[in-house]
Amino acid sequence: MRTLAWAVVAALFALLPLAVHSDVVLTVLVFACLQGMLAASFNLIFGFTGQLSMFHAAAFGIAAYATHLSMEHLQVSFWIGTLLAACLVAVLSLIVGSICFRFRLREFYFAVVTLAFSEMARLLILNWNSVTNGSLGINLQEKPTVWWPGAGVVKLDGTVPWYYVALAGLALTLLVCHRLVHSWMGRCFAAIRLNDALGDALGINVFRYKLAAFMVGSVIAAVTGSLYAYYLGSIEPGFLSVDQSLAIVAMVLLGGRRSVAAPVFGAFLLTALPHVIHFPAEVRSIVYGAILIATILLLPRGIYGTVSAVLRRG
Amino acid sequence: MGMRRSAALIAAAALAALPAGGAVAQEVVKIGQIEAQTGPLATYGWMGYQGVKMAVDEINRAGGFTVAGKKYRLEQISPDTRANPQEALIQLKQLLENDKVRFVFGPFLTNVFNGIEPYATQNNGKFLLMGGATAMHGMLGKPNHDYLLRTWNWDAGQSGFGQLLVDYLKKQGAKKVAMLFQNDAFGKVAVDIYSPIFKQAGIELQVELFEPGTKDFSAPLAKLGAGKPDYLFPGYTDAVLYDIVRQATETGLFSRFFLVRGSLAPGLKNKEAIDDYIAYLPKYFEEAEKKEPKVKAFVAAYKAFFKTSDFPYDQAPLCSSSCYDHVYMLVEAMKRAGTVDDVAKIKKELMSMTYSGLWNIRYDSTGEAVFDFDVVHMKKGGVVTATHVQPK
Amino acid sequence: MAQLILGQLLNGAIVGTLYGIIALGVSLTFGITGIVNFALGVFMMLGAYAAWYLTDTLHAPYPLAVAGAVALVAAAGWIADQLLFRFTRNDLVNGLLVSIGLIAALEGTALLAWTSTPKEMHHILPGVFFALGLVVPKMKLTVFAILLVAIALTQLALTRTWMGRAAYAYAQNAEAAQLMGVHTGRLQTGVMVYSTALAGFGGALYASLYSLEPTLGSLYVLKAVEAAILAGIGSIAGALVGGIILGVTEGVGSIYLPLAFRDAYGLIFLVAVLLFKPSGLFGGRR
Amino acid sequence: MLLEVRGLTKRFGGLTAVANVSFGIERGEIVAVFGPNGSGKTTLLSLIAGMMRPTAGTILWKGAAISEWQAHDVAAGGLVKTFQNPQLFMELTAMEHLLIASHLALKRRLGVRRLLTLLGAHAGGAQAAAAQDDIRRHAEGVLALCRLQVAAHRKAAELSYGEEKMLGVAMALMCEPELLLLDEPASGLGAAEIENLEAVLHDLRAQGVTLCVIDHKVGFLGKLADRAIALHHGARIAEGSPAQVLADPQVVEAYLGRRHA
Repeated sequence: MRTLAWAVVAALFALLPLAVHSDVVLTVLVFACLQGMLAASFNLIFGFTGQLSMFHAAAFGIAAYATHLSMEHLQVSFWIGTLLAACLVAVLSLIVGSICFRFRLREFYFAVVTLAFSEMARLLILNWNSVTNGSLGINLQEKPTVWWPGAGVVKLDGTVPWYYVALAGLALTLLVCHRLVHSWMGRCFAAIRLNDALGDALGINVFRYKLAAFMVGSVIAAVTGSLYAYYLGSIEPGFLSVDQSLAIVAMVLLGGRRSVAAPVFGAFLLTALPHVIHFPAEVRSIVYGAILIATILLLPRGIYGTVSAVLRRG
Repeated sequence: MGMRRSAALIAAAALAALPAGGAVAQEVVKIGQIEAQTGPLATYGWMGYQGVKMAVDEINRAGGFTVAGKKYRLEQISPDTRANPQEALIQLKQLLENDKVRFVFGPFLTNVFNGIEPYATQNNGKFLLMGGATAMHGMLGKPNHDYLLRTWNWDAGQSGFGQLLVDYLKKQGAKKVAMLFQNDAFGKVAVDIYSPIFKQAGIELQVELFEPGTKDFSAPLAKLGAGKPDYLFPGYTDAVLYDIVRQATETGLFSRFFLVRGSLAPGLKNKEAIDDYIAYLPKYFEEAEKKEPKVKAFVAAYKAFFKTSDFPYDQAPLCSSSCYDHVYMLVEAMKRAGTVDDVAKIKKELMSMTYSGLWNIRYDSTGEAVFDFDVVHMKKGGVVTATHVQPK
Repeated sequence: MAQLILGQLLNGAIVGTLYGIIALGVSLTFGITGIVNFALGVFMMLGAYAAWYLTDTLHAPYPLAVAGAVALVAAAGWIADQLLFRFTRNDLVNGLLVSIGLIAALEGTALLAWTSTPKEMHHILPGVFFALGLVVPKMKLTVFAILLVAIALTQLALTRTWMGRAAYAYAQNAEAAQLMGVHTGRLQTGVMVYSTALAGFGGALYASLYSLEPTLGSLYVLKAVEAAILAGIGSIAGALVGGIILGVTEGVGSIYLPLAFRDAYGLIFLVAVLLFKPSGLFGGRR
Repeated sequence: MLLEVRGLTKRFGGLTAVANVSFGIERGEIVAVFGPNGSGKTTLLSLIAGMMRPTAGTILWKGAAISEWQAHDVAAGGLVKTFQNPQLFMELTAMEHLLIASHLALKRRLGVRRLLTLLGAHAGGAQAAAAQDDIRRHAEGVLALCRLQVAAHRKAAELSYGEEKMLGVAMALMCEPELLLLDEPASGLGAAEIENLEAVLHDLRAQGVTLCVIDHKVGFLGKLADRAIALHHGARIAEGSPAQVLADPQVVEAYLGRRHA
C-alpha cells in the first residue's frame, strides 16, 4: 500500500516536466531535491542514530572542491571525480568519526568537535589560494555528461536534465536510507539513539554502527556536493559554513526527524517558501525564526510527522 | 542581428503580457535588483537597495519619464539574496522569466555573481546586469558577456585610481606600507592589485589578511607595527575601519593611514591622534554637500525618505554611485535610445554617454564605470584638503 | 619580540574575559537547564546596541547606560525563557533550535531598527596606560577589571547564597537537590535570566571598545561555547580561564602563524583538550 | 570450567567495591551470589560483563582472559548480563526490543553476509531469509518463555515494572547466552511476579542454560541454586550449597550487623 503510494508520488515527480514548463519552478525543484538529499542523509546520523553532526556541510563542500580538482588535475570525468570525492569524504569522515566516537564524545561535545573539524576545513579551503582560489571561489565551466535514453551521451545542460539527475539522486538517497533504517542495522542505530549502554550490553558494537551511520550520511552529502556545485556552476568556501549545517538541521526539524521522508519535506519547504511568499528582507528573517520556533515548540514531530500522524489516526 | 530580433520578440511578448486597459495608464519599466540585504555581508547590498529605491521613487513621483512619446514609470523588484548563490540564481530566473525584467542591478558579492554568471551568460542579449562584484571585472568584454556592466571603477589600469594614489603616497615620502585587509574576495584581489603597484613605486609592502568579523586587531597591528612601517593600509569597509583606526591610533602604533575604500569618518573620530589620513573617496560628501546643490538635495532627500537624522556619509558613495545615479543614467539612456526594451541599443547609449548626476559617470570600452573621485588628505586635528580627480 | 608576546598575552587575556563572561552564561545555562543557549550572542548584541543608544542618542552617562542595557536584556531574557526556553528544558537539540530561531528573529529586528551600517559609541575613556613597556588603552583595562569583578561576584553568589548553592547542588545531582527542596522551575528561570543579563553586560561593555553590527554576537557566542567546553561545563573560574586561554591562543597564535587561520588555533586546542580530558580542563568526572 | 574469576579486585578511589574475589562456574550449573546491599555484587557482575575494568585480578571465559574486553565483545562471546533496574528503549515495543537483541543471533548465523540483506530482504539468499524467519520464531519463543506474549506489541513505557524486568531477561536470552548473569532479577517484584520469575528460571534450567543470579537475600534462590557464594564488603565470606552458606556464622553476622545498623 505505502509502496504503491510512493510509486505514484515518484511517477508524478518524474512526469512533472511534461506539465510544468517554468524554468523557475524546475530550478527550485532541482535545488529542493539536492537539499532534500542533504537533509535525508543528515537525518540518518541525527534523527535515527542520535548524533548531532556539524560535519555535513563540510562533507558537502569538500566533495564539491575535490570533484573539481580531480577533474582538473587528473583529467577524469565528472562521475569519476564524484566517486573520488566520495572516497575522500569517506576517509575523512572515517577519521573524524573514529576520533569522536573512540573518545566517546556525546551529544553536544560531538557537535562541537565535528563543528571544529568543519571550520578547520573551511579555513583551509579559504586560505589555500593556489589550489582553491580562496575567497574568490571557482567558476565551473565544464558540464557533466550522461547517457540519455534515445539521445546517447549528452551534456548535462539546462534545467530539465538536471531535474532528472537530482530527482534520481533523491530517490536513491531515500531508498538507501529506507533500507538501512528498516534493516537490522537500522535497529542498531535505534539502539544507539535510545540507550547505547544497553545496546552495548546486547552485543552491539556501538562504535562501529555510529561510524557506519556517520560515514554513509557524509558520503551521500559528498555526492550531493558535487551535483550541487556543477548544477550551480561555481564553488566557494561558503559551502562549508556553519550556516549551511544549521540550515540542514532546520530542514530536518521542520520536516520531522522520525521518518525517512520527512526531512525532504522540510527541505522542499525551506527551499521554495522564500520564492513563493515575498517579505521585505528583515521581516523574512524574523518570520523564518518564528516559523522555526513555532514548529519546534508546537509540532515536535515536525510538520510532515504531525500531518502523517493525524492522517493515520483517521 | 539574431540577438536583436529575439530581444524584440521578447519585448513584444512582454508588452502583450502587461495588463491592458485603463487600469494602468502608464507602461511600467521594471528594474530588478539582486543584493544581499541581510547578514554580515549585507552592507553594500543594503545601501545599493536604498539607492535604487530613492531614485525609482523620485522618478515616479515626478510623473515618470517619456520615451518615444510614451510615458513610463519604474518598478523596483529587489529580493534578498542573503549572500547565497542558490537564492540569487532562482531570483534572477524569476526576474527574467516571470517579471520579464530587462535591467538588473547587482550583485556586489563575488560568490553570488559566480552563482548566476552561467545562467546570465546563457541569456546574453536579453538583459543588462549592472553590478559591482569584484569577479565581474575579469568577465567584462568576454564573448557572450554583452549583458555585463560594472558600476564600480577598478583600482588598476590607466583610468584606475590605484596608481595615482600610490604616487601621491610616494610624494608624502612613504617608504614602507603595512596592508591589513579582510580575507574575502576583494581583499584577496586588492593584494594582487596593489603589490605590483607598490613594488613599482619602490615602496615596501607587508600584508596581513584577517577573517571578516574580526573586531580586535591588537595582534596584527602589533605584528605589523613591529616592522615600523610609516603608513597603515587598512581594510575597505567602515565596519572594520572604525575598529582598526581606533586601535591603531590608541596604542600609538600608527598615525598615518592610506585608504582606497571606506570613508573619512573613522579618521575624523580619531583626528587628534592622526598625522595623515589619505583616502580615495568616490565622493567627499561632507564637502560636496556644502558646494554642490545636487548633493545637498540628495542628502536631504535621503534623510526625508528613510526618516533618519544621521546620513551615512561613509556608505553614501555605494548608495549614490552604484545605484541612485545609475538608475537616472539608465533612464537617460532609454530616452536617447528611444526604446525601453532593446537592451542592445540602450547599452550602446550607456557606453557612449557621460552622465552628470551626483557624479560624472561614464563607461570605458569594456563596460566598467569610470567616474570622478576625490583624494582626501586629513591632517592632525581634522584639517582636510581634497583634490578632485578626473581620470583619463 | 618579548614585548610583542607580553602585549598579546595581556590583550589576549582582556579579549578572553569578554569571551569568558558569555561562556559563564553558556556554562551555567547548560549545567542547570541542559540547554546550549546560542541566543546569548544576540542578547549580547542587544545589550551593546542598548548601551550605545542610551549613551549616544539619549545622552545618558555610560555607567547608567550599562545598567539600563543589562536591565533591558535581562527582561528580554526573562520573556524568552517564559515564552520559549521553558518548554525546551533538558532538551539539548530543541533548545539549540529555538535559540537559532531566536537569533534569526532578533537579528532581523536589529536590522530593522539600526540597519547594517556600523555604529560606534563615542570614546568613553580615551587614552592609554603605559606599564612595563606595554601600551594598553584605558578603556580596555577598565573593562577587563569590571569583567573580572563581575565573574568573581558570580562565583561568590554561587557559593555563598542559598540560591547559588541550590544551583550548584542541582548541577551536581538534580534529584538530591529537589529532595533538598530546590524549586527546579524557579531555579532554571533564574539561571536563564542571569546568564542573559551577563551577556547583556558583556555587550554593553563591548560597545565601548568595538563598533557594532547586528551580527556581532554570532562570533562571540561560538567562542564562548568553545571556552565553556574547554574549561568544563559548570565551572565558574573555568569559564573565565577558558576564555582567556582562547583569547591568548588566538593573540599569540596570530603573531607567529598566519592571521587568516586565527580562529583555527583555538579550535585545535579545544579538540586536543576534549580528546584527552573530555570533561574539560576544570570539569570533574561526568 | 566455563567462567573462572581469580583475585578480582575493583577500587573506586578509597572505596574497595570488590576485594580479591575468586570463584568458578561450571557449564549447566546455577550459582547464586548474594550479600547485603553495597556488598559489591553488582560491581562484580559489571566487571565480569566487561562494563568496568578491574583494578586487579583476571577473568577467564572458556580459558581466555576477557577482563580487558569491551562489553559487546563479552556479550558476543556468550556471556550476557541483565540490569538491576531495567534498561529499555522506552519508545519501542517489547517485540522490537527482542529484534534489536537478536543482533548477535543474526551475526552468528550469517556473518558478513548479513550486509547483503541490506540490499533486499532476499538478497542474502535462501539462507539469509531462513535465518531471519528462524530469529523471529526464536523471539516469539522467548516471549512465550518469559510470559510476555500479551506485552509483545506494547511500548516499553507502558509495561509494568515486573514486565520491564522480564523484558530485560528476554533480551538477554535473545543473545543466546552460554552464561546468563542476572542482576537482582527479583528486587522490587511482587509475590506473584517472583513466582513467575522462578517459573521462568526453572524453564531456563530445564533448557540447560548456565545461570549466575545475584540477590541481596537468598529467598527463592535457596531452592533454585546448586551453589551459593556470599559477599560482604566486596569480599567472599562463604561458598557452598545454599543451606551451608546460610548457616555460615559470618553470613549471619553480616545480615544481623545490617539489621542492627
